[in-house]
Amino acid sequence: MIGVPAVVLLAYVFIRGSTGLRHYILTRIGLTLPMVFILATLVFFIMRVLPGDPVRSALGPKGSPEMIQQIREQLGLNDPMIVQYGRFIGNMVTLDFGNSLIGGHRPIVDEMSERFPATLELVIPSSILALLVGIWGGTFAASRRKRTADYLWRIYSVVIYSLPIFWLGLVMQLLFGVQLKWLPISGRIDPIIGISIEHITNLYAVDALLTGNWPALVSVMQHLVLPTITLGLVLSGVFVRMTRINVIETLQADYIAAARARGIRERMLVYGHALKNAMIPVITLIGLQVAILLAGAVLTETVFSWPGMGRYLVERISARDYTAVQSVITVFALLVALISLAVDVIYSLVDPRVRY
Amino acid sequence: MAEPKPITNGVAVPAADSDDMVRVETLRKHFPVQSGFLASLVNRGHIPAVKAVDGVSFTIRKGEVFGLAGESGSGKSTVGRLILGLLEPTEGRVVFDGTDLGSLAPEAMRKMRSRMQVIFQDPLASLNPRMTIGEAISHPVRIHITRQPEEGRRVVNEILNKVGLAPAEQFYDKYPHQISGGQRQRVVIARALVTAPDLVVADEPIAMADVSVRALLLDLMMRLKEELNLTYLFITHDLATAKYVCDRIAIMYLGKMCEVGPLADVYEYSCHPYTRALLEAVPVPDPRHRRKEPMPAGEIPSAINPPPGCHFHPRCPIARENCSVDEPDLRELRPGHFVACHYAEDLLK
Amino acid sequence: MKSTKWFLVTSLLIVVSMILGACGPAATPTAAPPAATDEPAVSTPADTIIIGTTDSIASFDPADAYATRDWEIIKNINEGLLKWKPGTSDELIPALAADMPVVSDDGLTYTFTLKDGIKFGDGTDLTAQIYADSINRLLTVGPNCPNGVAGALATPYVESASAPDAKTIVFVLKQPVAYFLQILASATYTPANPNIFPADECLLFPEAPIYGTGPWFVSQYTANEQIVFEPNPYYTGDLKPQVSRVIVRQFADPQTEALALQNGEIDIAWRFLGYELFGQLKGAAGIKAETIDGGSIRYLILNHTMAPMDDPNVVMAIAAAIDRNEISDTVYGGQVNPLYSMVPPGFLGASEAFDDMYASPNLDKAKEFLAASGYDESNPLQLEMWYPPEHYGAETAAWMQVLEKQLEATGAIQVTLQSQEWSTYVTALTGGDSYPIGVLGWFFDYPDPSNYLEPFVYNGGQGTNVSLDAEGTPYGEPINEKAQELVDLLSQAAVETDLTKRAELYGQVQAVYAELVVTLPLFYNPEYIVYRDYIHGADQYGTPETLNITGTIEFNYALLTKTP
Amino acid sequence: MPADFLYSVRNLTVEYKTRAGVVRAVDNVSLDIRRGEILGLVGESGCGKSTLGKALMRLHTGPASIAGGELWFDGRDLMKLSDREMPDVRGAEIGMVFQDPMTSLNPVQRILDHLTETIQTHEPEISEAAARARSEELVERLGIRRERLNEYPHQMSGGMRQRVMISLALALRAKLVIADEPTTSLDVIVEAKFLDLLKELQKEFGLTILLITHNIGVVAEVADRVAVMYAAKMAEVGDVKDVFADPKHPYTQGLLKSVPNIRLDEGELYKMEGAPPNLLHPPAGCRFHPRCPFVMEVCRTMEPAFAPVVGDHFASCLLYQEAGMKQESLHG
Repeated sequence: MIGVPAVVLLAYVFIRGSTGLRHYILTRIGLTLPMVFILATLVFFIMRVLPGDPVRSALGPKGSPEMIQQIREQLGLNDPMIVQYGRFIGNMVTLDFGNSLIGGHRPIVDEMSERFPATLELVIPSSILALLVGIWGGTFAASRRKRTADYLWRIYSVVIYSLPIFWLGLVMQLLFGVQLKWLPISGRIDPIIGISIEHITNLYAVDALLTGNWPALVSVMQHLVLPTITLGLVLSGVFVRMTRINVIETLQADYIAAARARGIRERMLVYGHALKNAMIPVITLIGLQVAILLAGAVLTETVFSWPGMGRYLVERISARDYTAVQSVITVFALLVALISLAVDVIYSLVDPRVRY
Repeated sequence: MAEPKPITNGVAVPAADSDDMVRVETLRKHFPVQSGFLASLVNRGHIPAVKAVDGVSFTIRKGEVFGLAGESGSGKSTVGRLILGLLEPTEGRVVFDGTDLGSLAPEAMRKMRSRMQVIFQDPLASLNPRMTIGEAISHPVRIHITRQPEEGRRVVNEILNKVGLAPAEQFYDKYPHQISGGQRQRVVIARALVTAPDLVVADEPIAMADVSVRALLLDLMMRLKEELNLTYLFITHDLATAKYVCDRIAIMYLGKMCEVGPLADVYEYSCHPYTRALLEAVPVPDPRHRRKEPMPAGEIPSAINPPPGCHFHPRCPIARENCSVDEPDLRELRPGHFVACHYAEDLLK
Repeated sequence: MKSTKWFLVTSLLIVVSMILGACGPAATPTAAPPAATDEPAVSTPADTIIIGTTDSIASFDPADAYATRDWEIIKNINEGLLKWKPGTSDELIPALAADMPVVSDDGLTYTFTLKDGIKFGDGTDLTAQIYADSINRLLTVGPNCPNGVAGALATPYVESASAPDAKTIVFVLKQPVAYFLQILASATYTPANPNIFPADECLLFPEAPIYGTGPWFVSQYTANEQIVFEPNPYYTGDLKPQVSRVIVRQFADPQTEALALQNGEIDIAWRFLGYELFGQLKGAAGIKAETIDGGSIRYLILNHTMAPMDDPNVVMAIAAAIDRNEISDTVYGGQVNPLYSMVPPGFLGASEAFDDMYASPNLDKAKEFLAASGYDESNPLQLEMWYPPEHYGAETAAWMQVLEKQLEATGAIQVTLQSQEWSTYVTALTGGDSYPIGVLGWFFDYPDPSNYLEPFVYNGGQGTNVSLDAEGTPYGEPINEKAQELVDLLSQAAVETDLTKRAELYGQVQAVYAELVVTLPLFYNPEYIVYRDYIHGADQYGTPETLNITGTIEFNYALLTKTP
Repeated sequence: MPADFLYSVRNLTVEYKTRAGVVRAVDNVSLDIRRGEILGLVGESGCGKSTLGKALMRLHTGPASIAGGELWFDGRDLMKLSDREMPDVRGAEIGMVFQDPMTSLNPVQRILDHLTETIQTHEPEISEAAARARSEELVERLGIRRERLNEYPHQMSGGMRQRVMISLALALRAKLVIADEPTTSLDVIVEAKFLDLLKELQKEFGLTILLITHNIGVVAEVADRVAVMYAAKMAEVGDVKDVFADPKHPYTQGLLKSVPNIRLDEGELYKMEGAPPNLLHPPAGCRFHPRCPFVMEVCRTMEPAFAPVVGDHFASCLLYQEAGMKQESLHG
């Protein structure tokens, strides 16, 4: 489920790619694992250094000392730190992340498999929207450099980037929901249609497609519109700026002048030659944006009551749900490593100068 | 070590001599193509490497201008950096005025550095754009000469005047972008010479300068050599310019030395087909003497997998069968004139 | 170039389909035309009521659940032997029991008779044996469950339960408990369906459908999203569901919940909207907003074993200096009620002991107390006050500042306000040796005055420490004579079965409590409920014009009707 | 325009807008390029020779613009073409080879795509396969194996890349190829081979080549005629043998003498004093006067005309224009 596209891409490249590339992928994976291990260890200890305690904070004023002791005992929080650490690492290795320390004490794997698809379902179309708007807008602005369209896009990128997500989301909700009454403003799907959805991948759009549940698909799309636009637009600001700068820089390259000297038309120079080259640094940025994307997702998920991963992490950090936080961060780290590897591989596919 | 002593790979190691400023002994520098901790673990034993310098020996005598010429990729600049101690040799050693640089502790090496200076090709790249000319030159002065500001300023002004940036006061507070390219290269020369070094490695020092300025810069360098009693290692791809400054010259091809000797000998009686081609290729500024001879086929191969035997054999007009097998030694064909070619005698005729 | 084209085409497809989705036919069959301005964008079908909440469910298991939200849900799927009469918080009526119980003279044995024909929603007969097994499961399995309600509400009181015949259930208590029936009416004592909940372990999240003995069963739930209730076909009680489906949707943020109500995505916005959003929604077109008196109180924890709180003069000075009305008026627009005893009005024996004793605000008296301990303007008392910035609503900081001003008005106290994020805050405060004074909230487990007093007097991990832990004493070692008196009175009241005597005892308890200033009650919060005007309460328990929610005790969805 | 001129530049002025002011990088320059010749355009950096080369194709963008002049190419004034018509001339009728073949090829485009794109831009009716066939034929003629068409620029050596650049310039059988410092980044042997190639192409296709370079030796090696620029002005134009044998302009005289010659056994190089002027504030009169060894009083105020000295040998120097002035030859 997690990072499926990246895994598919890597698997494909691994099978079809050159020995060098295969070697490179293995090397990178080999380097990733110890990195994730170190990170997981750090998170383990940092969480325990933080003041506050999962049991106390869940019970609030209600827990008697005996009760707290009993629950701590059950959760293994009274074991020596090293025993807890060993158990944590053991769990990681078997990809069984253990149980949450708060609320229902559900298996983290269950909780993540509900939350992660929600985030993916939000983040994927948002990224696509951000990329479409960002790349097209940036390129268009670059091709109209120092003309009105350029200034408008630059203003757009600054304004949109500095807009707080919760504010933009609220405006969207008020405008397209409460005022214009076009769209729903909360949740992933209409609650009643939601009853009919079969939970296969937990990506509702995919599940609806797989089961041919068209009303559900329509509902999912309707619910996606506002959060996607909110997150996508906010993210697009950076892409507009990055693309614009890179396209402008590329347009000044010698090979563009050389192509112009061959009579290649301006449109082709911009969209055919400059854009493809400018995309190379932008692709790197996309990889780096993953963290920002997740941060943006936290806010978007909150505003639109989207039961995703970002909110989950925030909730669990404040509740000191050690196992949940450790697991989520480990999974995030793996995901970021995976995506950055995928980005590097894409990089090598786009840029023929990069070969492994 | 009084006698020339052949070593395994067939490169003669010159005898030690107190007149030697620099002695380079079977120097090698291989740059691994892949790097990284894990990659080196995985590839242990057979890491592909660029053999930038692959067994080079020569001496630079005190007070001479020793030219090092070759095309890009021949390894000439790498030799310069190895001599300066900017790179660690993979093999072999560099002896500077009797001291093996490899044996020096970092502090001793730092001291030794003040005795050798470098002038690079691009003056704009070698000057900090946010540092005035006076500051740029004061820097080595403070490290190696004096910490007193007044004294330091006097020393800087003196060298500025010496390199023709007069009146010095007028240039002291200027930034690199405020002066012309030729003047910038003079600043670089001044900075190199202010510590009164023994050896100056000039790596294509005039390649970026305009034609009308080149002669002035060369003249300046030669004048300062006499005044300050310098030794030059003059690295260049321009054999025409080398002719005007070098006492001896070495020609490199793919990390190896083809030919070395007194400049006049090498130019007049070049005994290596590559040297010949190189000399022939230099365009002559005279339309009455246009070149007729064809150039060697192909281009310089990769230094990762150089051809076996004589590296030049695939392009050589006189190559015979054994050239692709036997690597020619550098041998003394005429007094002081060494050539690495099995059939050099044929060219002597 | 080709791959770029494909990328463009696919992404365009996605965007286009999203736009089509947005413009396509509305999701629900009874969608209102978007023309009328007062009509919400989305409207829920006539036979379905959707309730929004920001609270999440932690357990469906009666032997484990210990959160208000969990109890609300369990009480909608399950009925116990007794229940609160809807719309009241002081009248218990039989539910599964045919009648009120027979109590033995020693107050240790309670005998119930089951109604005829009670079935779980899946058709299983509820026998007395199943009920007794369920209670014994609570006693044995319960203590090992993560949310651990049993340790609080079962094991301290009940020795065992048994079923002498198919209709009779007998509870044997460990000691007489005056408020046992109040406890018994909680979700904890409802029967667990043996086909769903295993006998030997707790099961927090059984697979839907979850059938109980109540008016509804959970036909489906999606974690973090929604719980779907449908009428229990075998329910024979009087709380007949009025609609064919109730959906409880979970929101991440009360702001979104409020907007969703305005947008018509939900019919009712329930816990926890908060004072500010309630104010915003009140008066909006097509929306009704009500407050419900609640049992949720705010009070200050005073750590009696820590300087300067170990000085009785200091705590009494604080009690005398504060002005509860000012908090209500300036921060809550008069929506919260001042609280002059830990026991809120309406509960048995509730008094206004703090008002009687200190008549606060009374600055002169406060100055006297402070002077007695040598604090005056030249030597002011340095006081560090702590609060969590978010946990009790964003208004907390505002009224903490009001308190700061009030205390400093004595001229002999200098307050330093400190805030700390909840998890750290609550751990430090209840640990009892880090913060001298801090704010907390409390909501009862069972509606009885004892639940508002005992936890703070006996060392319940509150950080008050008037009765320290000690070997061999069930209630700890009181720190002084007054504390000893308090402990004695409380334990007496706990077993007194005569209501008048009991009320009298609690009156005395509250007086001593106020004198000691064990904790300092500030105000009690109403609950806020906002709903669309086509939602009504059932008329069988009063006027249909309001929802008849006794939010303090239970919110039964069967009371709701929907008439457009 | 006379028929044997392929390209005639008349009074061309190109200006750059900079923060400090307007710089005339090419200042009222006229030049004829004859059909089938190799014309060497030499000068030091900043003299305006590259700007002139770009202006011939109206390639300037951004801060640079053609401020005036006529560009007669093959019978029509390119200045009169619209911005939409210019691309049809570029690549198809005039080809250009740039200094750095590494940066002049699109790094993410295969060599083949460079060629077919160029061909298909100008001749849209040509099929992919036909364009490919034509490209293969062309590059093989230029000494590149056809398999290498599938490579990316970075996979080729500098010399090969420069051949690719030539093939791009010739893909549509351009009449004129402007080669801007084509050998500067090449090693001498590669440079020599590239120059051989240029000469072959000139002979075989009757190609006209404007060879812009700072390397006097290169001009001497291949050019038929030579034009010398100094400080945005044309200093001297003439047959290469005439100019090298008997340079008229003192700048050309100094320049030729300061070039190291590997053949001649001469002692020292001529050292020209001073540096080229800052074009923001060019000197009044003759721009070379501050460095000129034969400077006369009149040179400081009067701008020389660009006029014939002997036959087709032009120079802009007052030594030949002031009545009664005798030329003091530096030769001999």
